[in-house]
Amino acid sequence: MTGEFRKWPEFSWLSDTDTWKSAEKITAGIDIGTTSSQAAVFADDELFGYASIHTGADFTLAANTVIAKALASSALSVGDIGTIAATGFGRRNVLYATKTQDEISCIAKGARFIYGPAVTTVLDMGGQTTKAILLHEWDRVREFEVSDKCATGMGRHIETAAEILRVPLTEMGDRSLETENDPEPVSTTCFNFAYSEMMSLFREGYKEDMYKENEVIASYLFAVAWRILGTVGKLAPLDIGDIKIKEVLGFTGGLAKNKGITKRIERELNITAIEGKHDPQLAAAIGAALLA
Amino acid sequence: MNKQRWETRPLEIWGKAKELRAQWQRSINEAAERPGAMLAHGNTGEFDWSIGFDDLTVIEDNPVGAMMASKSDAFSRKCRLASEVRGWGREICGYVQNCWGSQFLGYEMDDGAFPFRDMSIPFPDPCDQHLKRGQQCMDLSPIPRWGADYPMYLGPLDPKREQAFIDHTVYCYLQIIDDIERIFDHKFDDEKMIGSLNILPALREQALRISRLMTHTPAPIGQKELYSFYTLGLLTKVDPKETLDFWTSFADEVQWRVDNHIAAVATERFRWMEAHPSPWNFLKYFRYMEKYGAVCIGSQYSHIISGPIELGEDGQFHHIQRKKPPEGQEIRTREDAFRHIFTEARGYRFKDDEYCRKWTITDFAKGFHVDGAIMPLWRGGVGCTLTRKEQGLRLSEMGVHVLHYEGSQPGDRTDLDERRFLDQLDTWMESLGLEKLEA
Amino acid sequence: MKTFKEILENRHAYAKSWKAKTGRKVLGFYDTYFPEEVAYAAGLMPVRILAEHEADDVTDRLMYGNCYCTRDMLNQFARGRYDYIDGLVSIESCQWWYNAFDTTLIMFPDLFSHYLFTPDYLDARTSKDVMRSELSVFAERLEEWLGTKITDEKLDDAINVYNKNRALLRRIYELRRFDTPVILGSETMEIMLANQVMDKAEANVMLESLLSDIEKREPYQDCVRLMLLGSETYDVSLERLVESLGANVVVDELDNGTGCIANDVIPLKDRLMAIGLRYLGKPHSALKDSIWRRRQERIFQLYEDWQADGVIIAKQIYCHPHGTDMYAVWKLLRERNIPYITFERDTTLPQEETRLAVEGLISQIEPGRTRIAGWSRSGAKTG
Amino acid sequence: MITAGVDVGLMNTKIVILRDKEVAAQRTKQSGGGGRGETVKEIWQDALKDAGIKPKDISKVVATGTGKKDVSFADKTVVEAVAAARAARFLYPESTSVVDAGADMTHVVTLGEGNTIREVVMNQKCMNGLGLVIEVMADRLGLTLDEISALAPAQGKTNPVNDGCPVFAELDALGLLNIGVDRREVAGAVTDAVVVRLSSILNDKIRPQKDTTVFIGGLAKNLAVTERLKERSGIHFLIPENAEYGGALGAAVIATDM
Repeated sequence: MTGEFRKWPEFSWLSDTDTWKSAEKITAGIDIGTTSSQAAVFADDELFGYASIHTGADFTLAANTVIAKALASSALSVGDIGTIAATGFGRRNVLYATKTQDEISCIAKGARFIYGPAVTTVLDMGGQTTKAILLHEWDRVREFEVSDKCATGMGRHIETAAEILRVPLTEMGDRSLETENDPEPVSTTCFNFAYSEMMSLFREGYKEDMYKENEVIASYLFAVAWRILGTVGKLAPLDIGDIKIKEVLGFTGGLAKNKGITKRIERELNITAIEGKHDPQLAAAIGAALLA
Repeated sequence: MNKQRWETRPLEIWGKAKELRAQWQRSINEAAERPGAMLAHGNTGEFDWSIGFDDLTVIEDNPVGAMMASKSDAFSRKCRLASEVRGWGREICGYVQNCWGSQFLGYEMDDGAFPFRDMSIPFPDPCDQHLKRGQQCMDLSPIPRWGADYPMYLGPLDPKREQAFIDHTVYCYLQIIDDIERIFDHKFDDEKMIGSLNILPALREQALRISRLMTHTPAPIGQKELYSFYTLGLLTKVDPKETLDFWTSFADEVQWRVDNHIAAVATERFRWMEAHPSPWNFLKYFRYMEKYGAVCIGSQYSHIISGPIELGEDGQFHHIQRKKPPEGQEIRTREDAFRHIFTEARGYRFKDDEYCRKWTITDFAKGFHVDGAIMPLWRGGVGCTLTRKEQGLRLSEMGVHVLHYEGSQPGDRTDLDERRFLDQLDTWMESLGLEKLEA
Repeated sequence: MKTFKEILENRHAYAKSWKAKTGRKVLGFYDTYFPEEVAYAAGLMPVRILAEHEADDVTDRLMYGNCYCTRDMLNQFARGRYDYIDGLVSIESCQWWYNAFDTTLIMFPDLFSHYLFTPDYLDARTSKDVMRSELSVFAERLEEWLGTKITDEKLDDAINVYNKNRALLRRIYELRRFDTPVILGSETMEIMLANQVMDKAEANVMLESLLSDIEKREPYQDCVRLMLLGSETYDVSLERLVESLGANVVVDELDNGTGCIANDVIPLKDRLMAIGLRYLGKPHSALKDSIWRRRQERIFQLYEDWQADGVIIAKQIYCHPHGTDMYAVWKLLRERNIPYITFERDTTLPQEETRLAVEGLISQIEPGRTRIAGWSRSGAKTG
Repeated sequence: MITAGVDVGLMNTKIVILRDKEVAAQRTKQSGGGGRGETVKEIWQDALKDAGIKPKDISKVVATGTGKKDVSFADKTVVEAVAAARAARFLYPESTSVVDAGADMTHVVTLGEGNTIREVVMNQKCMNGLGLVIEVMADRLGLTLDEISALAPAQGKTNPVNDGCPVFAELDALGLLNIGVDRREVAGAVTDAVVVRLSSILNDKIRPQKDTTVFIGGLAKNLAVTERLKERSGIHFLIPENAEYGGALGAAVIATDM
């Protein structure tokens, strides 16, 4: 395993103004996930800077790096930030945080910031956990569902799958959509079964006419999408009928950028998710900053 | 290497079987539409309710779920998702999830409306999931529902315990009949029911003939044929007389095949048994094994149509008759009839329940002269998986080569890694020094 | 050993020293439907087999698909943790338990064993007759094994001890109904678990002194009150996690919680019938609630009586009784607008994953409430 | 006589060329996914070059491993268990069983008389990819496989991770990292879980004998695994020098029979 295929681009942004100097309130939200870490800094409820990095093996290091990246060349330092809220799997490692905040509230708040007040169903798909949140028109959580234990580590396992397949992670989604018909998904029970079955698809030998690699990826990502449907479908299902969710749907989390997953979920739910104004991976960090 | 080639030819009884099956399907479809007809969830293994109640059709969720699994992966997957999001665990049997998932969706595979059941008749079985599955059809509409037990214990037959169990079961069944008469205004036909008591034993007699014939080398028919026919006796006794005739001519044909050395697999050189079929959409593993000259002679599951059987000292299978109803006692009332049924049933339950399963399997392996056994392990379905590993060890000890593979359940392909399974079959065969005789 | 917690943590040592002290035998059992009174009357100490976690490389040989609890029960027997058990009894209940029981007997064929059929259909007219018949068969087997007679006096004594035990435990649960309870969820569950592996007469003495102590305690502050449902639990890690987030589990609907203390044996001339009726009348477990869905209404009643704010459903992975019963629980909770979360447990409780869900639930109930990890703030004792 | 064995595993392809039953060359390279067939050809060329021979010099090529059907130049394919069995008997004529554990499946083969096999146990799906579990964990923790191999057995009570399921094990491992447990200790806990699983496979049917059991495959090179497994199971494994080439060697030996 070389680690070259599972890479996804880190990113950061910084406002070119210096509004923070006159701001009454500067807040930051730090989301330390198992796979990626994000930071978002707000000056008077206006986005000032953000960053997203790989978490790696050291959560504390990730927490320190991500805020440094978000503040980048600005003169703003951690000490200038009034409140810093930490969230996510590794939140206890954000030693400079002034408070902690639960993930569900952060994602809900962040999704409203990214997608506007219209969004009612938020589907957050991260490295570790999938969360489906039903929101009231004001930002209060009406109901939420968290993926079960067998489904944990979805994002991380897709990284592993990329490594085994030797296909760059960032290409998987698009390539999976290049197949004509979606093949039956591999096992949806857990990701260990899923990628072992995915690799089994190559057992009969790789031949152009038999298993196009794209179909294998499609079969795998379909299983991932199907598993996520099991989580989002639990938000108030009907007594009788197909799975329906309350429109409008917004995706957040790192997997929101994988079209192979989002398109399949949209297809099965017969719904089109809305476009946001910011990177969906930032939702929890933004929410934490806004709640700080 | 065995160069022997036996003659093979298709079964002639096939046409008749298809006809009977279609007839059963029609009867269910009609039952839903006929005025005054009642549709019940339940099972007809020991006692077919429609014999006493003309207008009552009993459907079990197992065959419904199995049919879905064999016909459409996509639809049954959708059904399972529908039940999962409503709170069903993923460890639940695929048959149940398919059938009741379809109820949650409100439609069936062909887009027709799901036929809601009018009542739920108990489904006693040692498997825990049978116990609770009758609840699903009453959750969406408050239909009548009854209970019953599957009493069991360990150790030798104990007349005192037996008596309480039989009284209990008979009472539960009589209560159901009383209630159906009261609620649905249908009269139960005692005479017809008493008159039908000999049908099941007669059917079992014919089926036992087939089981015995299958101990021959070459095996006259294989597991696949057994599966195709066994629902015709167990679940679909539309016309008991006709079913019996069918099984009689079936047994006759098998006898003819044995006499003329007609084989199920031309190159038979390895005989194997199994515990359960793979998911129903993947029965091609039988064909795959034939490439190695391997024939499946059945399973306890498919030979159950013969009723409870055990290997006698003569090396032949016999019905277990540990507890026979007293001879000469006249059966006058429905209570007598039920007592008769359950007394007889109690006798053999000890041979097919989970307690004995791991012991009787060695009898089975010996009687059918098997070289190997496939013991699937299901993640969903308690009753199907309980003691499988122990059975494997026991068979292993007696020199039978055992292969375990994993999946969810025959009604659920989720966890069956098809290619890995075929790979395991290759490993199994090649490690025994057998190579494919054909590509 | 002074506290229930210590007894729970050293339960094997407790049982061994009890045996040494009394010279009597210990009988292992699995499910709370097991009529302990009869065994107690025969002079045995019934000890419930509890799962814990130990590295397991033996059960795969014999089991597949089991929940972790039943695997671990077999694992513990295989590793000799239960070497002091003289007999083992199983009842008609979950098949995985049956599997653990049956397979243990293959490993230890010389153990005294009995299978007692408690009807799954609890409410038929003839259910009580089956139960009565099974109890007398069981009593006879015990008499034969131990060479004693189970007299009516001994049964009366057992009934009294067990009724008293249940009444004392109900008092503890009653204390949790207050807005500012004097006892936490984790402490209660420790008592419940320890009680199941103890001599009940001794437990009663301890419970009485404990009750007089805790009623004098400073109460805990008011906080989010949660109810716990689901598969049987064998440790208090979940309750502790909830407490660390500033909430409290105030009531449960577990077979080894309220389910086993809700009703008493009502004395009748026919003692065995009286005991049988108590077990038939016990709140239905998820598995045995197989007809008219009584369990859900009971859940709601407990929820209201204990003024819970939300529900945690913790199911064991591969626990099929709860896998089939969950539908109706979810439906009820949803219809009555009760916030709830569901998650699956296995050998280990993943702290952060579980924390995420529980914290989400707490914040759904009380949005905007700032929390600092630890009981110190919202759960601190007043004064 | 020159023969070759090609073992196409989940992560790596291994090739062994035998000249008169002596290893003339051996090669390994990472391979995976749909492009596996091409990678196999590349490494085949490299191995030929190492041995200083041309394809026509080779009398037979036998392929094994999960990707055996991707070896376009193979004369025959054999299943992994058969290749492992032959390798064990070739290396240690007195051996009675062989454990083959790599990135993908684990096989425990009980050997019979001569080249026959008494029993094969394949791992259950929940224990699939034990080698992969360690690779993924190493990648995650930023440790090399050599560093994991060099881990000393844990002293005293440590934080265990779930030993029933690799997904849960990973989850628990992350939980340990989160509370600041040293990453070597985390790696040790995951290794322990893998060892418990391996031990469980050893216990599955016929238990391998103490002194005559061969251990091959990628995991056999990991000292942390083999030492801990030895301690847990009491089996003193016979581990060949180039254990990861076991499958390829067995295939090459089989080719000499053809």
